[in-house]
Amino acid sequence: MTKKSPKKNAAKGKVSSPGVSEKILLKMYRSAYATRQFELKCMDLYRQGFIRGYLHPYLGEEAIAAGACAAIRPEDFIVSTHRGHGHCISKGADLKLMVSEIMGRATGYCKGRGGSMHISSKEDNNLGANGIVGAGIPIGTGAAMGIKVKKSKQVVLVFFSDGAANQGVFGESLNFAAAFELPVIYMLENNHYAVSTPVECSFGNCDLACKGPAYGMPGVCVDGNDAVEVYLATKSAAERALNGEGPTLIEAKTYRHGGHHINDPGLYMDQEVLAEWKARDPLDILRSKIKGKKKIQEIEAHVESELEEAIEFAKDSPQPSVDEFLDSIPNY
Amino acid sequence: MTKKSPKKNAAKGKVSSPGVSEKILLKMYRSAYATRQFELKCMDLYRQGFIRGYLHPYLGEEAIAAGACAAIRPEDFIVSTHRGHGHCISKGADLKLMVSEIMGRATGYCKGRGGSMHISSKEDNNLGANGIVGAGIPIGTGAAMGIKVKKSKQVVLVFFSDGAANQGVFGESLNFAAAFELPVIYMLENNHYAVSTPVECSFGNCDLACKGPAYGMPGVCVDGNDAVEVYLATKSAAERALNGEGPTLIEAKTYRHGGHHINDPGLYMDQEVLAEWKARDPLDILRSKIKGKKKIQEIEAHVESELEEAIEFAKDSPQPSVDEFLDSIPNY
Amino acid sequence: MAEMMYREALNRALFEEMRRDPSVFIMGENIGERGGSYKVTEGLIKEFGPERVIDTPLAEATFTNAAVGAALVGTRPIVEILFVDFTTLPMDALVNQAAKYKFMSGGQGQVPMVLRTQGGAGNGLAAQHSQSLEALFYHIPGLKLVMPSTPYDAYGLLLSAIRDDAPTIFIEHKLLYMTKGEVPEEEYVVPMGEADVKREGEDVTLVTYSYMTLKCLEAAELLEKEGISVEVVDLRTLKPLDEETILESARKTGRVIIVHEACKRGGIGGDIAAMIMENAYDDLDGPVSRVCGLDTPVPYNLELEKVCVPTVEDIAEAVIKIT
Amino acid sequence: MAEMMYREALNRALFEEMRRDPSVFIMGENIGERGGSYKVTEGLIKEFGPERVIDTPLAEATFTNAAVGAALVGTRPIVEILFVDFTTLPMDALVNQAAKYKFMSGGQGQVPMVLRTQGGAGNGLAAQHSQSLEALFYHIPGLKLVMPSTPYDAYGLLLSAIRDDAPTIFIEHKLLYMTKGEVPEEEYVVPMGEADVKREGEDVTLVTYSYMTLKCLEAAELLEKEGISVEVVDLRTLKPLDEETILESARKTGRVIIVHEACKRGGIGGDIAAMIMENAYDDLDGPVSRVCGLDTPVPYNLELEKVCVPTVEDIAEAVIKIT
Ligand SMILES: Cc1ncc(C[n+]2csc(CCOP(=O)(O)OP(=O)(O)O)c2C)c(N)n1
Ligand SMILES: Cc1ncc(C[n+]2csc(CCOP(=O)(O)OP(=O)(O)O)c2C)c(N)n1
Ligand SMILES: [Mg+2]
Ligand SMILES: [Mg+2]
Repeated sequence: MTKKSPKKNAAKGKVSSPGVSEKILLKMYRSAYATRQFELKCMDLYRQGFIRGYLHPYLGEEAIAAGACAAIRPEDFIVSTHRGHGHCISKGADLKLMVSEIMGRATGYCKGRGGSMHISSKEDNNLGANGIVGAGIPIGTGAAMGIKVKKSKQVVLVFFSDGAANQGVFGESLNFAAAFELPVIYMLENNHYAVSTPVECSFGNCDLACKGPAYGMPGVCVDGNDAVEVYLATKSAAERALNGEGPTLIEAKTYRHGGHHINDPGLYMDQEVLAEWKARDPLDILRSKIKGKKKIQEIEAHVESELEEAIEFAKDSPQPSVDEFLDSIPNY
Repeated sequence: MTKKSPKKNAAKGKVSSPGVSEKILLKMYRSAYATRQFELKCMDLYRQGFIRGYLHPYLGEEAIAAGACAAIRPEDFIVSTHRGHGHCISKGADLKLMVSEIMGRATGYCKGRGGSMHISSKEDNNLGANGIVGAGIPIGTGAAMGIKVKKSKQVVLVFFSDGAANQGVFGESLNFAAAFELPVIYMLENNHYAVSTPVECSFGNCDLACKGPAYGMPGVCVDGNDAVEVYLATKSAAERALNGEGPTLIEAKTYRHGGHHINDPGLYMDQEVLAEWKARDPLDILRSKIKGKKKIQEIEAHVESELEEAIEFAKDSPQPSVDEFLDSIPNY
Repeated sequence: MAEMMYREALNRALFEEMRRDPSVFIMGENIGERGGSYKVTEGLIKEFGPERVIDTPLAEATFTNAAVGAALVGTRPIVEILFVDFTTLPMDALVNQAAKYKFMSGGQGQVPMVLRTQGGAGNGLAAQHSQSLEALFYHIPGLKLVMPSTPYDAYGLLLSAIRDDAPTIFIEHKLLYMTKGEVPEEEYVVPMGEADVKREGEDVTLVTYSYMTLKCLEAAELLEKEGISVEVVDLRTLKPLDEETILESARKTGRVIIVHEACKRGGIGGDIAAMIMENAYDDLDGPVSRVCGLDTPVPYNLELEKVCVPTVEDIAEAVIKIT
Repeated sequence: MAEMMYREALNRALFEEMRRDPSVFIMGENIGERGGSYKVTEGLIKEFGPERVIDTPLAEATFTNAAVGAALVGTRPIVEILFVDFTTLPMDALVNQAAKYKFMSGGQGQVPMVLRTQGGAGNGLAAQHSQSLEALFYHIPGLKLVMPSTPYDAYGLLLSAIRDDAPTIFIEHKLLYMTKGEVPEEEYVVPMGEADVKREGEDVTLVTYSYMTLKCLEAAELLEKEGISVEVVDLRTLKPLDEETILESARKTGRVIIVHEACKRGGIGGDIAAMIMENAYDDLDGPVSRVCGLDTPVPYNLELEKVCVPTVEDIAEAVIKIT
């Protein structure tokens, strides 16, 4: 089991990492910045009444999706979670269709039927978010089994967090994937909380990466606030998978910047620890590694206008037709 | 993680083990011998048509139940499996009520409603066998939680086999018990098969004891054909549990002496390996450690007559009354 | 009499029962300091401590099975499953373990546990957080099933459920938590298996339960103005089912509509309709009909969500159609 | 036409579909070398290898969810769950994932998987291996549900199910595996959603499916001798339900009994009875009645087990009672 201390690695993050090109850094930055802005805008939209239901911001965790998705290819699959906007954006989703979906409009990815908790994007090979915590793990495992049956050269990247790692399907899936050497990467976003329950209270052993070896695969622990670390770990896991060597468990340590969902103030969180994590903002860390500061500004400006456009598009989009909906209900 | 090679330990089994009294050895022998004879008689009864449904003999695995149950007290609980006769007998069950139950008679432990796969014995604190592979693990875990709530000084000993260790509730339960430091002992009877599927095919990592530490508890591997090894490991796990130090996982390696159930010839089993294991018969190993050979004969004779009596009793027992059954169906 | 919210009535029942009986304890996700997503367990941990108010890891199958085990050794566990949609995860604990233990053991043991959960649509929570799945438990022998519609019933039935020796599924409705009603200050129990005629009427019987009771009462109010007298039978307990009260009302009015939010196909409405037909056919003026949820997953969009669930207008229309 | 056993017909369907479509594969416990507990998958591994005939670890929740994932990436997985009793374990995969994916994704994706399983009492296997749980799936929108009674239907419907793009629950009956029937040698498909009138009659309609079809046909035979002409409608597919054929028969005979082995309370019989009442009330000569399994877990003892399930005599008596 490879295990790294996140803090230590974070320190060396000042210089551009070997093996990660400026192009990749910028790509990751685009994802992370778009996610950050997307979440902030969605929280506004929620408060303005444009969004209903549950909204789980990915604020503070952006580096994980940005880094991991940059390490796989368009033809590779991801499986997402209830906190899934970052995954969706980083895998290449169209912000217009995303905002529309989260606003429940007919033009959204899921025609307004899914919402934030069920967003998926077929054209990006994003198999979707899930409202059942943990369910994505075996679904992603099965996608990898399907790939093996089809003999296509693809990888599945499964996102989930520490709470999901309490579910039985976590152990079952790791075992299943190891037994069949499936091309799957388990990206455990350890944000230290499942709603208000801290990892220390819900695990008998808080070293989550060590479950990898116990089930027959490498378990790697990285700094989840450092997109480069996540990228490199994912890259080598993807190579392993494509080489038919089987699955990898990656634990990426991070922290939510707020409560569990938009209406949760998260007062139970240790404010000191939170401040420490916020001081290590994944966007800052990534920015510090990018040489072309002008490129950063360009990306930011582009994301902002893209997002504004997306929100306009969504607001102008129609509600789904009730009649069409009623007509579409099948007889089973 | 303590890990011992079963073969190596088996070799030293010739001398009486330190810390295990002759009394305990005899007690274990009684359990193991009674189980052996019970299974052989039940197989006869099955073939004669007295028993229906599934019958999963515990032949070859007797030392595990015998050793483990000798290490706990009457007030401690056990949770059993579909292959549960050995657990039931070793925990002190009345053979009359057992045979009656397996023959479906009104006088059986469960009034003929449970049968072999659901036998339980409240007076012995045997919470019962289970037809759902793996289900006993969380039930036993919960019994330990109940004990903690009641603040009573008891231990729960949960039997299950390798197949059950594939189920999600295995990982969930270990984690749960470790997180709450529950007084529970997980006795993993690794008989190397789940029906016809060998352990090597169903696990990504065949070192099953190592799942203990991964979930936050000791993982011990013992020779399951040596009752003394099982006894000693269980004894110290029970002490740990009673001291409030939490759960232990014990992997006891063993091998079925035949197919999965009475109608399964088990042809898929490696006949050479099977012969090796049969050569290390748990009863022989235990006998070799007992000084009083005459005591052995007494026990055997006593068990045989007890069993004969039990079979007579069961055969003379009435079928459950259909009318009583119909009257007893509640309105929910 | 004090007016209190449904969720407060539940909270009070938990406090009182945990005080009365030290073998009662509760397990669930974020029910401790956080008091549960719907605040039903608020304050419990302060009084009873983390030994009896247990924030579990996110592992529904195990902590529900754990309740079975704990019940078998003499405690009375309450389990909270945040959404009835998630009871799919501990389904084995409910269907194959809790429901069957007493039977399979020939009566040697019993499983006095309560599974509290919450269902229904109405908050834009989409397909996996808006279901009404009571029919699944209704079909499994050995489980009691309670779905109260008022604070009064919620309190009295939760007391009953906790004291009952059978495993009981207790389903709350997310739109009921903030509704208010009178609750006597002294302790009382609402026995399981007794329906409550929430409104008497002569022309049509509405048989319903849980949140739809409120909709039926609203519809009855409306219909009164049109000169139609509607009786509303709130089942409160689905198992045991109070067939007597249902049949009595059916015989009186001769016209029955079953109203529930759950999908129509395979919902308990069919079962009750068939039961009424089998027992009171000659007293009926026409077929028993059903006003139920649409047979579809619940969509996220609020407008679409609305049409999936019976409205007051749907109910009133159905009544008018048969009178 | 060849005569073959039900299990052989299923086996042949699997062989043919796996030959025809390389994206079809099968997962389950001990289905490889061992050929499955009921021999339905016998020989498959020899032809298709362990890549497409996968002996899974004992983890039903994961391998069923895995089928969902595999279906989403373009394969057509078949999952075998040894007993329908164990579908409690992958219940989430079925109810919240497979059934809802197409809907929740707004039609972006679909889940063309088949879950084959087996249910029913009759072998002394007791409470956790003898259930009939189809009502659970019947209630969940998005799942198709098939329960064939003959080798002919089993083959033709399994082909349909595998080719269908909706997730399909395919429930066999343990007492049917060894029954024999004619099966044409050339490939054919039985479309889902079409009931089959297995016997025509004038006086009473029996609506049934799966193993109970055989019992109903036996009862009809007996009753013919008494001068009662019984029509037996074998639903074959429960979802989509062939309401038309049911109603046509109901209108013709005016007397309907629903017969199923599953527990009566909350079984699909109530739903069908209510549907008939709602649609053909005026054509009926009396209430639709139900002959169903007792509302109890199935006991181990064979004599007790027998009384839990409708017998030919029970069915015949019920017919005589209404004629
Ligand atoms: C099976 C299930 N149980 C409970 C919930 C309610 N719930 C939603 S999110 C959540 C916490 C999840 O924690 P984690 O997996 O760590 O994800 P995070 O929110 O930290 O991203 C819970 C308990 C759920 N949606 N599904
Ligand atoms: C949940 C579940 N899945 C499948 C089965 C069918 N089955 C009965 S015993 C068994 C094998 C169990 O293997 P293991 O846990 O190793 O126990 P052993 O038979 O070796 O004692 C299987 C698959 C079952 N009873 N329950
Ligand atoms: Mg988390
Ligand atoms: Mg085994």
